[in-house]
Amino acid sequence: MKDKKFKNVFKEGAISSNFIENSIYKHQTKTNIGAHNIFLGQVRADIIDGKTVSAIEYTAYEDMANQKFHEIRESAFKKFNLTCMHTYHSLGTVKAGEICLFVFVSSPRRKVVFEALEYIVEAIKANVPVFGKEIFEDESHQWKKNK
Amino acid sequence: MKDKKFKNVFKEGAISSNFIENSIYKHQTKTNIGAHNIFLGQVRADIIDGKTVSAIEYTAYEDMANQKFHEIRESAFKKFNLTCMHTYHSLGTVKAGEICLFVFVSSPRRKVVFEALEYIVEAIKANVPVFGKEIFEDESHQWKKNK
Amino acid sequence: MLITIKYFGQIAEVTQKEEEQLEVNKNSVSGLLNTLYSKYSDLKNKDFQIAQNQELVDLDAELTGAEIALLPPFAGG
Amino acid sequence: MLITIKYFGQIAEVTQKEEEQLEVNKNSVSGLLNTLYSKYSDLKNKDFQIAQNQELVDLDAELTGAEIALLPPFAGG
Repeated sequence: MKDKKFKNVFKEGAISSNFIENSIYKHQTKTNIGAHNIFLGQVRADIIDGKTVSAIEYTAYEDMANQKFHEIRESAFKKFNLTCMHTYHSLGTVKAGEICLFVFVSSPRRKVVFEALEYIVEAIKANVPVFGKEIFEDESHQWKKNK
Repeated sequence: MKDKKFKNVFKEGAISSNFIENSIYKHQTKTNIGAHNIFLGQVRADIIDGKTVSAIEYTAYEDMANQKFHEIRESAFKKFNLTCMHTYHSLGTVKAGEICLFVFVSSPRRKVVFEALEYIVEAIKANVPVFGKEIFEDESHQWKKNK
Repeated sequence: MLITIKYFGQIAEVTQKEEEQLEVNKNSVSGLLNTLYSKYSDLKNKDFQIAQNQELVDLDAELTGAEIALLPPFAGG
Repeated sequence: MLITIKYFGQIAEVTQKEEEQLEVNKNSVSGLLNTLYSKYSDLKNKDFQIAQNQELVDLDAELTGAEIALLPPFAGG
Protein backbone atom coordinates (compact mmCIF):
# COMPACT_ATOMS: atom_id res chain seq x y z
CA MET A 1 0.00 0.00 0.00
CA LYS A 2 1.05 3.57 -0.60
CA ASP A 3 2.38 5.90 1.98
CA LYS A 4 -0.57 8.03 3.09
CA LYS A 5 0.80 11.13 4.73
CA PHE A 6 -0.62 13.53 2.12
CA LYS A 7 -2.43 16.58 3.42
CA ASN A 8 -6.17 16.07 3.80
CA VAL A 9 -7.99 18.51 1.52
CA PHE A 10 -11.46 17.39 2.56
CA LYS A 11 -13.75 19.30 4.85
CA GLU A 12 -17.03 17.99 6.24
CA GLY A 13 -19.93 19.99 4.75
CA ALA A 14 -19.92 23.29 2.89
CA ILE A 15 -16.91 25.62 2.79
CA SER A 16 -17.96 28.82 4.56
CA SER A 17 -17.24 32.34 3.36
CA ASN A 18 -15.62 32.88 6.76
CA PHE A 19 -13.13 30.14 6.09
CA ILE A 20 -12.29 31.75 2.74
CA GLU A 21 -11.96 35.17 4.35
CA ASN A 22 -9.55 33.83 6.92
CA SER A 23 -7.45 32.22 4.22
CA ILE A 24 -7.25 35.52 2.28
CA TYR A 25 -6.43 37.46 5.45
CA LYS A 26 -3.54 35.15 6.34
CA HIS A 27 -1.83 35.98 3.04
CA GLN A 28 -1.45 39.65 3.87
CA THR A 29 1.81 38.94 5.65
CA LYS A 30 3.27 37.52 2.42
CA THR A 31 4.35 40.79 0.86
CA ASN A 32 6.04 39.22 -2.16
CA ILE A 33 2.58 38.29 -3.49
CA GLY A 34 1.07 40.62 -6.10
CA ALA A 35 -1.86 38.57 -7.37
CA HIS A 36 -4.29 36.06 -5.92
CA ASN A 37 -6.75 34.02 -7.94
CA ILE A 38 -9.55 32.10 -6.28
CA PHE A 39 -11.93 29.55 -7.75
CA LEU A 40 -15.10 28.64 -5.88
CA GLY A 41 -17.36 25.83 -6.97
CA GLN A 42 -20.95 26.41 -5.82
CA VAL A 43 -23.76 23.84 -5.88
CA ARG A 44 -26.36 24.77 -8.51
CA ALA A 45 -30.09 24.23 -8.02
CA ASP A 46 -30.31 22.65 -11.48
CA ILE A 47 -33.75 21.70 -12.72
CA ILE A 48 -33.67 18.23 -14.31
CA ASP A 49 -36.91 16.75 -15.73
CA GLY A 50 -38.88 19.22 -13.66
CA LYS A 51 -37.15 18.40 -10.37
CA THR A 52 -34.84 20.84 -8.59
CA VAL A 53 -31.49 19.85 -7.07
CA SER A 54 -31.54 20.87 -3.41
CA ALA A 55 -28.09 19.54 -2.41
CA ILE A 56 -25.17 17.38 -3.46
CA GLU A 57 -23.88 14.65 -1.20
CA TYR A 58 -20.16 14.18 -1.81
CA THR A 59 -18.19 11.04 -1.16
CA ALA A 60 -14.62 10.26 -2.20
CA TYR A 61 -12.01 7.57 -2.37
CA GLU A 62 -10.25 9.71 0.16
CA ASP A 63 -6.75 8.25 0.19
CA MET A 64 -6.48 8.24 -3.58
CA ALA A 65 -8.09 11.69 -3.81
CA ASN A 66 -5.62 13.21 -1.36
CA GLN A 67 -2.80 11.60 -3.29
CA LYS A 68 -4.17 13.05 -6.56
CA PHE A 69 -4.54 16.49 -4.98
CA HIS A 70 -0.92 16.17 -3.87
CA GLU A 71 0.22 15.23 -7.39
CA ILE A 72 -1.69 18.18 -8.86
CA ARG A 73 -0.04 20.46 -6.32
CA GLU A 74 3.45 19.19 -7.15
CA SER A 75 2.80 19.52 -10.84
CA ALA A 76 1.41 23.07 -10.48
CA PHE A 77 4.44 24.22 -8.50
CA LYS A 78 6.70 22.70 -11.14
CA LYS A 79 4.86 24.37 -14.02
CA PHE A 80 4.11 27.80 -12.52
CA ASN A 81 5.95 30.31 -10.35
CA LEU A 82 3.49 30.11 -7.47
CA THR A 83 4.05 31.48 -3.99
CA CYS A 84 1.12 29.58 -2.44
CA MET A 85 -1.57 27.11 -3.36
CA HIS A 86 -4.45 25.90 -1.22
CA THR A 87 -7.24 23.49 -2.10
CA TYR A 88 -10.27 22.35 -0.12
CA HIS A 89 -13.15 20.11 -1.14
CA SER A 90 -16.34 19.28 0.72
CA LEU A 91 -17.49 15.83 1.80
CA GLY A 92 -21.06 15.09 2.84
CA THR A 93 -24.02 17.32 2.15
CA VAL A 94 -23.60 20.72 0.49
CA LYS A 95 -26.83 22.59 -0.16
CA ALA A 96 -27.60 24.53 -3.35
CA GLY A 97 -25.91 27.93 -3.11
CA GLU A 98 -23.16 26.64 -0.81
CA ILE A 99 -19.52 26.23 -1.75
CA CYS A 100 -17.99 22.77 -2.27
CA LEU A 101 -14.59 23.59 -3.83
CA PHE A 102 -12.10 26.31 -2.91
CA VAL A 103 -8.86 26.66 -4.88
CA PHE A 104 -6.56 29.57 -4.02
CA VAL A 105 -3.30 30.40 -5.84
CA SER A 106 -0.93 33.32 -5.32
CA SER A 107 2.09 34.62 -7.17
CA PRO A 108 4.18 37.76 -7.48
CA ARG A 109 2.59 38.41 -10.91
CA ARG A 110 -0.87 38.03 -12.37
CA LYS A 111 -0.26 36.12 -15.63
CA VAL A 112 0.84 33.11 -13.65
CA VAL A 113 -2.21 32.85 -11.40
CA PHE A 114 -4.69 32.80 -14.28
CA GLU A 115 -2.93 29.93 -16.02
CA ALA A 116 -2.25 28.03 -12.82
CA LEU A 117 -5.78 28.26 -11.44
CA GLU A 118 -7.43 26.95 -14.60
CA TYR A 119 -4.87 24.16 -14.86
CA ILE A 120 -5.49 23.10 -11.26
CA VAL A 121 -9.29 23.22 -11.42
CA GLU A 122 -9.37 21.20 -14.65
CA ALA A 123 -6.97 18.65 -13.17
CA ILE A 124 -9.15 18.30 -10.08
CA LYS A 125 -12.30 17.80 -12.16
CA ALA A 126 -10.61 15.18 -14.36
CA ASN A 127 -8.41 13.22 -11.96
CA VAL A 128 -9.72 13.27 -8.42
CA PRO A 129 -12.08 10.45 -7.39
CA VAL A 130 -14.88 12.47 -5.83
CA PHE A 131 -18.48 11.42 -6.36
CA GLY A 132 -21.58 13.57 -6.18
CA LYS A 133 -25.15 12.48 -5.54
CA GLU A 134 -27.55 15.19 -6.61
CA ILE A 135 -30.47 15.16 -4.19
CA PHE A 136 -33.76 16.51 -5.52
CA GLU A 137 -36.35 18.27 -3.43
CA ASP A 138 -38.52 15.11 -3.47
CA GLU A 139 -35.54 13.15 -2.04
CA SER A 140 -34.96 11.16 -5.20
CA HIS A 141 -31.42 11.44 -6.60
CA GLN A 142 -29.15 11.12 -9.59
CA TRP A 143 -25.38 10.84 -9.89
CA LYS A 144 -23.44 13.88 -11.06
CA LYS A 145 -20.78 13.55 -13.75
CA ASN A 146 -18.15 16.16 -14.63
CA LYS A 147 -18.00 17.41 -18.20
CA MET B 1 -19.55 66.76 -20.74
CA LYS B 2 -20.48 63.12 -20.39
CA ASP B 3 -23.24 61.80 -18.28
CA LYS B 4 -21.68 60.66 -15.00
CA LYS B 5 -24.08 58.26 -13.37
CA PHE B 6 -21.77 55.25 -13.63
CA LYS B 7 -21.36 53.17 -10.51
CA ASN B 8 -18.39 54.19 -8.36
CA VAL B 9 -15.93 51.32 -8.14
CA PHE B 10 -13.50 53.16 -5.89
CA LYS B 11 -13.09 52.56 -2.20
CA GLU B 12 -10.97 54.67 0.13
CA GLY B 13 -8.00 52.64 1.38
CA ALA B 14 -7.39 48.90 1.25
CA ILE B 15 -10.10 46.34 0.41
CA SER B 16 -10.58 44.22 3.52
CA SER B 17 -10.93 40.44 3.57
CA ASN B 18 -14.20 41.04 5.42
CA PHE B 19 -15.57 43.00 2.51
CA ILE B 20 -14.62 40.15 0.17
CA GLU B 21 -16.19 37.58 2.48
CA ASN B 22 -19.44 39.52 2.57
CA SER B 23 -19.50 39.70 -1.20
CA ILE B 24 -19.00 35.93 -1.50
CA TYR B 25 -21.64 35.25 1.14
CA LYS B 26 -24.25 37.36 -0.65
CA HIS B 27 -23.95 35.14 -3.74
CA GLN B 28 -25.17 32.03 -1.94
CA THR B 29 -28.76 32.99 -2.68
CA LYS B 30 -28.02 32.88 -6.41
CA THR B 31 -28.45 29.17 -6.93
CA ASN B 32 -28.00 29.24 -10.69
CA ILE B 33 -24.30 30.01 -10.14
CA GLY B 34 -21.90 27.07 -10.37
CA ALA B 35 -18.53 28.81 -10.49
CA HIS B 36 -17.02 31.95 -9.04
CA ASN B 37 -13.63 33.35 -9.96
CA ILE B 38 -12.00 36.08 -7.92
CA PHE B 39 -8.91 38.14 -8.68
CA LEU B 40 -7.21 40.07 -5.89
CA GLY B 41 -4.40 42.52 -6.53
CA GLN B 42 -2.12 42.84 -3.49
CA VAL B 43 0.54 45.50 -2.97
CA ARG B 44 4.01 43.96 -3.13
CA ALA B 45 6.89 45.09 -0.93
CA ASP B 46 9.16 45.24 -3.98
CA ILE B 47 12.80 46.05 -3.38
CA ILE B 48 14.06 48.61 -5.92
CA ASP B 49 17.67 49.80 -5.76
CA GLY B 50 17.87 48.57 -2.20
CA LYS B 51 14.73 50.38 -1.04
CA THR B 52 11.55 48.55 -0.03
CA VAL B 53 8.07 49.63 -1.13
CA SER B 54 5.97 50.10 2.02
CA ALA B 55 2.74 51.28 0.37
CA ILE B 56 1.16 52.51 -2.85
CA GLU B 57 -0.83 55.73 -2.90
CA TYR B 58 -3.52 55.47 -5.57
CA THR B 59 -5.13 58.36 -7.37
CA ALA B 60 -7.42 58.26 -10.39
CA TYR B 61 -9.16 60.36 -12.99
CA GLU B 62 -12.27 59.13 -11.25
CA ASP B 63 -14.99 60.08 -13.71
CA MET B 64 -13.17 58.61 -16.67
CA ALA B 65 -12.11 55.57 -14.64
CA ASN B 66 -15.68 54.80 -13.59
CA GLN B 67 -16.76 55.21 -17.19
CA LYS B 68 -14.02 52.80 -18.33
CA PHE B 69 -14.98 50.29 -15.63
CA HIS B 70 -18.55 50.56 -16.91
CA GLU B 71 -17.46 49.95 -20.52
CA ILE B 72 -15.41 46.92 -19.44
CA ARG B 73 -18.44 45.60 -17.59
CA GLU B 74 -20.73 46.03 -20.62
CA SER B 75 -18.21 44.40 -22.88
CA ALA B 76 -17.67 41.46 -20.49
CA PHE B 77 -21.41 40.78 -20.25
CA LYS B 78 -21.64 40.91 -24.03
CA LYS B 79 -18.73 38.48 -24.52
CA PHE B 80 -19.36 36.01 -21.71
CA ASN B 81 -22.37 34.31 -20.13
CA LEU B 82 -21.89 35.90 -16.70
CA THR B 83 -24.43 35.90 -13.91
CA CYS B 84 -22.65 38.59 -11.87
CA MET B 85 -19.61 40.81 -12.03
CA HIS B 86 -18.25 43.09 -9.31
CA THR B 87 -15.18 45.29 -9.34
CA TYR B 88 -13.61 47.44 -6.64
CA HIS B 89 -10.39 49.46 -6.68
CA SER B 90 -8.68 51.31 -3.87
CA LEU B 91 -7.90 55.00 -3.75
CA GLY B 92 -5.43 56.53 -1.29
CA THR B 93 -2.87 54.57 0.68
CA VAL B 94 -2.71 50.78 0.51
CA LYS B 95 0.10 49.19 2.50
CA ALA B 96 2.24 46.30 1.29
CA GLY B 97 0.30 43.07 1.82
CA GLU B 98 -3.07 44.80 1.55
CA ILE B 99 -5.53 44.38 -1.31
CA CYS B 100 -6.09 47.16 -3.85
CA LEU B 101 -8.15 45.42 -6.57
CA PHE B 102 -11.04 42.98 -6.21
CA VAL B 103 -12.69 41.52 -9.32
CA PHE B 104 -15.41 38.91 -8.84
CA VAL B 105 -17.21 37.06 -11.66
CA SER B 106 -19.80 34.30 -11.46
CA SER B 107 -21.44 32.04 -14.01
CA PRO B 108 -23.37 28.80 -14.18
CA ARG B 109 -20.26 27.09 -15.62
CA ARG B 110 -16.56 27.29 -14.95
CA LYS B 111 -15.04 27.71 -18.44
CA VAL B 112 -16.67 31.11 -18.71
CA VAL B 113 -15.35 32.56 -15.47
CA PHE B 114 -11.72 31.81 -16.27
CA GLU B 115 -11.88 33.56 -19.63
CA ALA B 116 -13.96 36.45 -18.33
CA LEU B 117 -11.82 37.19 -15.28
CA GLU B 118 -8.58 37.38 -17.24
CA TYR B 119 -10.20 39.54 -19.89
CA ILE B 120 -11.54 41.96 -17.27
CA VAL B 121 -8.32 42.24 -15.26
CA GLU B 122 -6.23 42.86 -18.39
CA ALA B 123 -8.73 45.49 -19.58
CA ILE B 124 -8.58 47.25 -16.21
CA LYS B 125 -4.78 47.28 -16.22
CA ALA B 126 -4.65 48.64 -19.78
CA ASN B 127 -7.56 51.09 -19.96
CA VAL B 128 -8.42 52.54 -16.58
CA PRO B 129 -6.70 55.81 -15.58
CA VAL B 130 -5.48 54.88 -12.11
CA PHE B 131 -2.07 56.08 -10.94
CA GLY B 132 0.14 54.54 -8.28
CA LYS B 133 2.86 56.22 -6.26
CA GLU B 134 5.12 53.61 -4.71
CA ILE B 135 6.20 54.90 -1.32
CA PHE B 136 9.49 53.56 0.00
CA GLU B 137 10.29 53.04 3.66
CA ASP B 138 12.49 56.18 3.62
CA GLU B 139 9.48 58.17 2.31
CA SER B 140 10.95 58.72 -1.13
CA HIS B 141 8.77 57.50 -4.01
CA GLN B 142 8.57 56.39 -7.61
CA TRP B 143 5.62 56.07 -10.00
CA LYS B 144 4.31 52.61 -10.78
CA LYS B 145 3.62 51.58 -14.35
CA ASN B 146 1.61 48.54 -15.47
CA LYS B 147 3.28 46.02 -17.73
CA MET C 1 -5.10 -14.24 -3.24
CA LEU C 2 -7.25 -12.16 -0.89
CA ILE C 3 -8.08 -8.78 -2.36
CA THR C 4 -9.84 -5.79 -0.77
CA ILE C 5 -12.31 -4.21 -3.18
CA LYS C 6 -13.87 -0.81 -2.64
CA TYR C 7 -17.05 0.47 -4.23
CA PHE C 8 -18.11 4.09 -4.55
CA GLY C 9 -21.15 6.15 -5.50
CA GLN C 10 -23.52 4.45 -7.91
CA ILE C 11 -21.28 1.36 -7.96
CA ALA C 12 -21.84 0.93 -4.20
CA GLU C 13 -25.58 1.24 -4.93
CA VAL C 14 -25.29 -1.84 -7.15
CA THR C 15 -23.11 -3.89 -4.81
CA GLN C 16 -25.00 -2.73 -1.72
CA LYS C 17 -21.71 -2.44 0.12
CA GLU C 18 -18.73 -0.10 0.16
CA GLU C 19 -16.01 -2.66 0.65
CA GLU C 20 -15.43 -6.38 0.71
CA GLN C 21 -12.58 -8.88 0.67
CA LEU C 22 -12.63 -11.54 -2.03
CA GLU C 23 -10.46 -14.60 -2.50
CA VAL C 24 -9.52 -14.28 -6.18
CA ASN C 25 -7.90 -16.99 -8.33
CA LYS C 26 -7.36 -14.71 -11.36
CA ASN C 27 -4.21 -12.91 -12.42
CA SER C 28 -5.55 -9.91 -14.27
CA VAL C 29 -7.92 -7.06 -13.56
CA SER C 30 -10.22 -8.28 -16.34
CA GLY C 31 -10.37 -11.70 -14.67
CA LEU C 32 -11.40 -10.09 -11.40
CA LEU C 33 -13.95 -8.00 -13.26
CA ASN C 34 -15.57 -11.12 -14.72
CA THR C 35 -15.89 -12.51 -11.21
CA LEU C 36 -17.56 -9.26 -10.12
CA TYR C 37 -19.89 -9.27 -13.13
CA SER C 38 -21.15 -12.74 -12.19
CA LYS C 39 -21.64 -11.62 -8.62
CA TYR C 40 -23.29 -8.25 -9.45
CA SER C 41 -24.83 -8.48 -12.92
CA ASP C 42 -26.04 -4.84 -12.87
CA LEU C 43 -22.41 -3.72 -12.87
CA LYS C 44 -22.35 -4.40 -16.63
CA ASN C 45 -24.60 -1.40 -17.22
CA LYS C 46 -22.43 0.96 -15.21
CA ASP C 47 -19.67 3.28 -16.27
CA PHE C 48 -16.57 3.02 -14.07
CA GLN C 49 -12.79 2.98 -13.96
CA ILE C 50 -10.62 0.67 -11.90
CA ALA C 51 -7.83 1.69 -9.57
CA GLN C 52 -5.27 -0.69 -8.12
CA ASN C 53 -3.24 0.64 -5.22
CA GLN C 54 -4.84 4.06 -5.90
CA GLU C 55 -3.70 4.29 -9.52
CA LEU C 56 -6.01 3.83 -12.50
CA VAL C 57 -5.24 0.60 -14.36
CA ASP C 58 -6.23 -1.02 -17.64
CA LEU C 59 -8.14 -4.28 -17.87
CA ASP C 60 -5.01 -6.23 -18.78
CA ALA C 61 -3.09 -5.04 -15.73
CA GLU C 62 -1.81 -7.79 -13.46
CA LEU C 63 -3.39 -8.16 -10.04
CA THR C 64 -0.76 -7.45 -7.38
CA GLY C 65 -2.89 -8.15 -4.34
CA ALA C 66 -3.16 -4.44 -3.55
CA GLU C 67 -6.46 -2.70 -2.94
CA ILE C 68 -8.82 -2.47 -5.93
CA ALA C 69 -11.42 0.28 -6.27
CA LEU C 70 -14.32 0.62 -8.72
CA LEU C 71 -14.70 4.32 -9.46
CA PRO C 72 -17.79 5.76 -11.15
CA PRO C 73 -17.49 9.05 -13.09
CA PHE C 74 -15.78 11.80 -11.12
CA ALA C 75 -17.87 14.73 -9.97
CA GLY C 76 -15.50 16.85 -7.89
CA GLY C 77 -16.07 20.58 -7.61
CA MET D 1 -11.78 79.16 -25.71
CA LEU D 2 -11.52 78.42 -22.01
CA ILE D 3 -10.44 74.85 -21.36
CA THR D 4 -10.23 72.96 -18.07
CA ILE D 5 -7.06 70.90 -17.92
CA LYS D 6 -6.46 68.16 -15.35
CA TYR D 7 -3.10 66.75 -14.30
CA PHE D 8 -2.50 63.44 -12.58
CA GLY D 9 0.29 61.56 -10.83
CA GLN D 10 3.77 62.47 -11.97
CA ILE D 11 2.33 65.04 -14.42
CA ALA D 12 0.78 66.91 -11.48
CA GLU D 13 4.23 66.80 -9.85
CA VAL D 14 5.58 68.74 -12.82
CA THR D 15 2.73 71.25 -13.07
CA GLN D 16 2.47 71.59 -9.30
CA LYS D 17 -1.29 71.64 -9.63
CA GLU D 18 -4.06 69.16 -10.33
CA GLU D 19 -6.27 71.37 -12.44
CA GLU D 20 -6.34 74.74 -14.13
CA GLN D 21 -8.36 76.65 -16.67
CA LEU D 22 -6.52 78.06 -19.66
CA GLU D 23 -7.67 80.43 -22.37
CA VAL D 24 -6.49 78.62 -25.51
CA ASN D 25 -6.34 80.10 -29.00
CA LYS D 26 -5.42 76.80 -30.69
CA ASN D 27 -7.63 74.35 -32.54
CA SER D 28 -5.86 71.05 -32.03
CA VAL D 29 -4.63 69.00 -29.12
CA SER D 30 -1.08 69.34 -30.40
CA GLY D 31 -1.46 73.14 -30.38
CA LEU D 32 -2.58 73.01 -26.76
CA LEU D 33 0.29 70.70 -25.94
CA ASN D 34 2.82 73.20 -27.32
CA THR D 35 1.32 75.84 -25.07
CA LEU D 36 1.71 73.50 -22.11
CA TYR D 37 5.30 72.62 -23.07
CA SER D 38 6.24 76.31 -23.01
CA LYS D 39 4.55 76.70 -19.65
CA TYR D 40 5.97 73.50 -18.08
CA SER D 41 9.15 72.56 -19.90
CA ASP D 42 9.70 69.40 -17.83
CA LEU D 43 6.57 67.94 -19.40
CA LYS D 44 8.66 67.12 -22.48
CA ASN D 45 10.47 64.40 -20.54
CA LYS D 46 7.30 62.77 -19.33
CA ASP D 47 5.31 59.90 -20.75
CA PHE D 48 1.58 60.61 -20.90
CA GLN D 49 -1.60 60.23 -22.93
CA ILE D 50 -4.24 62.88 -23.48
CA ALA D 51 -7.97 62.51 -22.85
CA GLN D 52 -10.60 64.93 -24.11
CA ASN D 53 -14.02 64.58 -22.53
CA GLN D 54 -12.73 61.38 -20.88
CA GLU D 55 -11.72 59.65 -24.09
CA LEU D 56 -8.11 59.21 -25.23
CA VAL D 57 -7.35 61.36 -28.27
CA ASP D 58 -4.53 61.73 -30.80
CA LEU D 59 -2.43 64.83 -31.14
CA ASP D 60 -4.27 65.91 -34.29
CA ALA D 61 -7.69 65.75 -32.62
CA GLU D 62 -9.67 68.98 -32.68
CA LEU D 63 -10.20 70.80 -29.41
CA THR D 64 -13.91 70.84 -28.61
CA GLY D 65 -13.75 72.92 -25.45
CA ALA D 66 -14.39 69.85 -23.30
CA GLU D 67 -12.20 68.88 -20.37
CA ILE D 68 -8.64 67.82 -21.20
CA ALA D 69 -6.63 65.49 -18.98
CA LEU D 70 -2.93 64.58 -19.09
CA LEU D 71 -2.65 60.95 -18.01
CA PRO D 72 0.66 59.35 -17.04
CA PRO D 73 1.09 55.56 -17.40
CA PHE D 74 -1.75 53.59 -15.83
CA ALA D 75 -0.99 51.59 -12.70
CA GLY D 76 -4.35 50.16 -11.66
CA GLY D 77 -4.50 46.91 -9.70
